[in-house]
Amino acid sequence: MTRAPSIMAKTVSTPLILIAILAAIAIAVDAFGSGPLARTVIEMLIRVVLVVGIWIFVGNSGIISFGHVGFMCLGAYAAAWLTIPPMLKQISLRGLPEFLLENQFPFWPSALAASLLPAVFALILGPVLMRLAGIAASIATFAMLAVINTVYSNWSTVTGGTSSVIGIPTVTDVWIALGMASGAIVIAWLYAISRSGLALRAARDEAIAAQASGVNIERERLIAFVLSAFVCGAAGVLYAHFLGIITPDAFFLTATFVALSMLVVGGINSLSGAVIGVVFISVIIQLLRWMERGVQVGETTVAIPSGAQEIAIGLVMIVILIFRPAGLLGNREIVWTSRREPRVARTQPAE
Amino acid sequence: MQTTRRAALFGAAAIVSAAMPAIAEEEDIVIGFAVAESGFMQAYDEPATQAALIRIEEINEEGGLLGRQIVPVFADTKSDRAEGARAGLEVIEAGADMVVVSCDYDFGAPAALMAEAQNKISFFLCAESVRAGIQGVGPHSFSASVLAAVQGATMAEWAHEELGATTFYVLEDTWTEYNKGICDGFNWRAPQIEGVEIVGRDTFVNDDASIAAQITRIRNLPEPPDAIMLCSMMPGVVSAVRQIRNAGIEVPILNGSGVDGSYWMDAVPSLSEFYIPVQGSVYGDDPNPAVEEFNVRFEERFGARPSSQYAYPGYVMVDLWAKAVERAGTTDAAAVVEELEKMDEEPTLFGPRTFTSELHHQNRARYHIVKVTDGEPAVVDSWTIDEPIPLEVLLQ
Amino acid sequence: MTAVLQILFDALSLGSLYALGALGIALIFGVMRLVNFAHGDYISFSIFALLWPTTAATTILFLGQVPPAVLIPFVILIGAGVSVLSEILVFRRLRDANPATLMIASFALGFVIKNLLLMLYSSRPKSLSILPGLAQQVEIGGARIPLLQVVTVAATIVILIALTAFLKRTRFGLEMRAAAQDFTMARMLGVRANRVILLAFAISGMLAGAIGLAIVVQTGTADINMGLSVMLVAFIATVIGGLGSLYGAVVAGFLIGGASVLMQVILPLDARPFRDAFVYALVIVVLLWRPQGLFAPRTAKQRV
Amino acid sequence: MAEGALLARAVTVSFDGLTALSDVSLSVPRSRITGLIGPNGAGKTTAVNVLSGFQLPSSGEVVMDGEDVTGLKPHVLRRRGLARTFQGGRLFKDLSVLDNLEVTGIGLGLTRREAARKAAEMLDWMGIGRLAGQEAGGLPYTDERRVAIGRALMEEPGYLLLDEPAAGMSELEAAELGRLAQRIVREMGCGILLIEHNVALVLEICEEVFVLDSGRIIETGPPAAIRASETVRHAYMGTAADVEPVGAEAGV
Repeated sequence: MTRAPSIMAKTVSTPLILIAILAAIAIAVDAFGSGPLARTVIEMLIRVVLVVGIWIFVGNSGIISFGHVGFMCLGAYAAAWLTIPPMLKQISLRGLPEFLLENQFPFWPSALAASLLPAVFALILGPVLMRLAGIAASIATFAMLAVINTVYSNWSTVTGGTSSVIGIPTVTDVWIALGMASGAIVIAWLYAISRSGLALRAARDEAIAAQASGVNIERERLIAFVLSAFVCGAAGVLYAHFLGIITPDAFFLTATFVALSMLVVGGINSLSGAVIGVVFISVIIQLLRWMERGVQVGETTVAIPSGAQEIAIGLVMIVILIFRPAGLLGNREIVWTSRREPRVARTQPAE
Repeated sequence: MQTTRRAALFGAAAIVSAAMPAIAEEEDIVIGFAVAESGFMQAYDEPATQAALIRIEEINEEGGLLGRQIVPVFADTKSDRAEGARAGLEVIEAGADMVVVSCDYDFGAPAALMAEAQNKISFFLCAESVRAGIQGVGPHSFSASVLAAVQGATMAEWAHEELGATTFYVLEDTWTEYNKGICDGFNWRAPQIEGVEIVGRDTFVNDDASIAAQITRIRNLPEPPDAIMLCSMMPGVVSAVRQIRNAGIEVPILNGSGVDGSYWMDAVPSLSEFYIPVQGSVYGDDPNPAVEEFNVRFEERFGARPSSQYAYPGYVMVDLWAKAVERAGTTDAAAVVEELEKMDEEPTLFGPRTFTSELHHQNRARYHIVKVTDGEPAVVDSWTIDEPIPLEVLLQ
Repeated sequence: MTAVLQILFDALSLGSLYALGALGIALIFGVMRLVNFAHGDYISFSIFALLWPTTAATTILFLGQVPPAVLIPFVILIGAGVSVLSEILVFRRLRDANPATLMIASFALGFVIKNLLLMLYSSRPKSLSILPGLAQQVEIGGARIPLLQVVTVAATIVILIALTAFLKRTRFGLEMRAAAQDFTMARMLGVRANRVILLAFAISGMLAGAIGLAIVVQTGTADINMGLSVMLVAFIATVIGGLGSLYGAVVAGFLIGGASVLMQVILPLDARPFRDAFVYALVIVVLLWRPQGLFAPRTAKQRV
Repeated sequence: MAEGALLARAVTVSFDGLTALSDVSLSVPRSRITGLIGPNGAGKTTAVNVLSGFQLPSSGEVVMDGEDVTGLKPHVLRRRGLARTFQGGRLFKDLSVLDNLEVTGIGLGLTRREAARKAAEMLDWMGIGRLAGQEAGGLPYTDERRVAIGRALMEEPGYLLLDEPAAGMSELEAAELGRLAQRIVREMGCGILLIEHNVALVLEICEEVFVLDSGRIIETGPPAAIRASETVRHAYMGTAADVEPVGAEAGV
């Protein structure tokens, strides 16, 4: 019998192309860009991690989640607990357990542990939430976000309450961010082509038929939920180590909607959509930002008024959604097609 | 950070704000403003920035600093933290000798941390958290304002001494650290005063649509308190005051400086028995006539009088920093910090200021007390707390 | 006893706001499966329309000074206007889009409205004292209740009765109810979709205006984000009440208001800052208990 | 094992005060085709839902191969060998035809590679291998039905419940479907329950037929007996006028 090429081989071009796009941007900015522009790119890459993390759950399950920025919050604070110098922690976060108060861990082990915290949280809460479907599930995830935000805003001895947590080493640079974004893309791709990913996308289309096909929807949803919590947690870790300072309100409604907007504008059902949505919106924002500063047109400088950038980005999004309701990518994956490949190759969420 | 390789591909637009009034030349002294020109924080950053510009213009008119002109450069934080850090970096790349950051600690810190990482002095425009300085940024960071806790402590002492209040009710808005700071100062000072009793406490959140339940609790006290310490800020504070007064509770309400300004008082018709600590009066009745001269100059320059006392720290900031630079004979950060830390009760237009190597903020300050009667605010007293608030209390 | 009465009124007045908000969101959701996140911005917009655009601290009343007989309808019409306009300019062009796209479009629209207000008025809260006559106390059963609370509750009841009558007695109303129950079926039965949707937007916008008024009379402040918290709670109430059930949305609005006030009363001081966490945890519990909502119409049942 | 059966014993289903099924007992033996007919609204789909775990009966039990399986979740029942199809196909329209079948393989515990191989085999067995790469959402009506049956047949279930598979088909297509059902029984030893509007088809290929009316079994027997039954004729005559109202069978 002839062996069909494996699903991995058939679909691997998608993550590779996406990573290549991000790498190209990172390299170009590193070579030619200014410091502030480099920061813009790092921020974009962190958003890629977040949005791809959200996509793992939302894109495959079809359930819009408002709660994933909450996982980012858990990850960011866990990173802070693990990496802030003990002296600072003993002043501002006195309620932490002894071993955290007295130790400071290096970045990578801490990043892993900090990303695991939201995953564990998702594993505990997930079995309850995953019983819900549709908009009830969305509301429940929003309630989860509100609970996380309220607790972190007021649990002063452990989270510092509404005040900023400071002293987080600022180690996130373009390469770490690029590495993590690539990692997130690979994880998301591996999940998408996994058994669970396929089963969950089937359930997204037709929950009832999926059950009749032997799919345990709650279980598959939970797997996606936990995995996406892990990746969103990693986005939180990156963010904490990027700014060096975090507050609970950085992980609330604005962040949630910005992330969801990028996802929807890119195309909610495809991994490529998640990544391209972030890149596209980030680029538009940067262009508008330059226009706010003024663009030299011949002899005169033309500038749009301060604050017009936000209005413009909203309008751009509306226009895109009107003309491409399924997002820029229209739920397709970017693939490298060679003629010999059979059409069946597509096992990513399809058009 | 890549600070040298720039511009080839992405154009010069990325480097320096176009809002910059003049191109800084080699010999100029540059003050970089990484503050909000749009978004939520804009309304809070703008007045203090304008006041700072007035002081800069004064110095330039008088021949400059160390014989050089001061040139301000700007980058918009867009009221966003990540943008704030980027704005900080931008003004530093534009050659800032000192970086001015957003009024609020949370929004200003990212830019201040950028400055700190490059050993530049940063000044918070009007942050009132102890973290706005050494504790939250590093040894090169200062705040131009006074700690929120001092406001709470001032109100506790003054209300007891001058209003004869002995029973207090504390209503805390848990929305921000500033609010909590006022209450922390009050909670530290009030119990130390002989005979003072806190008869009740409650919390709310700034954006609560209604605080009816909290008010019901106050009204159900066996005796009305002598005063209510209200630790809150805009916009929720207006709503809270209005609801308290509409509920028929007429006892004195004590506040932090955040409610200064008469612009909101239409919301509570014939507001009375309302007390605010201020660094200087915007109402034309400051005991120091120079303050009123400043108000007039401000109006001439920007078309309106300062709307609240929060313009003043901007003026104080440039004033103190320029003095320190003059004394050090250089803009070099280490030398200027050293001079700033030598300042002990350094007189300014808005009261004396002190910096030490432990604290780059005011844990004791002279406050004017503004009393609102029938919607008319007026300075009725001045008060300085007995002793500075200890650092341990502030850091709690 | 008077304490209980007072708490009851506190709960009712907060619940009124949520109920009106939930109704506004449920109406739109019913006819086009849109979770309208711009609703909160309609609320702010209808109030800011009373003010002259200025970024200065002092409020300049634009139409705020006119007598209540003009002011109230004006605000409500502005709410209806911005809502109808958003349907015509944005949502009509997204008829076939999926719910996620619709929702994000509404969010983007809200973002535009909000930032437009920010640019015109700055973020500084604007104070305005309209309908000052409501700032008094009345005595009911020994409890002294702020008149405003009484008026808010009464106005809510009047609005609800009027809307019920409209939905039950008029042809428009019948069409809307049919559409909310089963839009596809209603279309097949000859309901003209665009007209019904437009009407739903108009009523929803009017409710936003009414909420704006209630908030501004209560707080004396117009703030860019003034509609946000009401909108979020209303959104939750819509789901808890049972999507497609207007009646359920209203009841759930009152229930959440009640729960919030009750939490504030019974929680010990140290736990009070965590009030919202308790309220939202309760929301999750209710959803698990009745995933289709408390008053789900039968059509909402999953079909096999 | 081939001699087992799927049984409903005294099943009653009522919701919101409405009784959809009342004391219904029926049996679906292996290696045979059993029919379930009845006028619109008789409760046929509810019966399938009860058997396949989508509807919890108010009382009574479902027994599979001698074991009580009442209340088990649909996916668990599928893993135990009870497959079904749906009115209107319910294919995973965003997935390819091959993936549609693959999902069942995965649901039953296969690896993706394994499931894909078996899915391809199944498509070939059904004679629709050419559809493998097509998107399920764009299939014509009859192909859609075939794919749905193929999806249900993955890993050779013990029982297959077909919910109105011939609806909307021409005489010719229905006959072909009948032959497919007979082939499934012959080659897989599967027990089929065929729920149909097309009474002629049922009477032609079933060995035993249950007639449901207003939630009750009103007649049971071989096709000949059903054909002769007065009760059945009466039940059908009463509603014969409305042969195929749109969507009437959808809800209950």
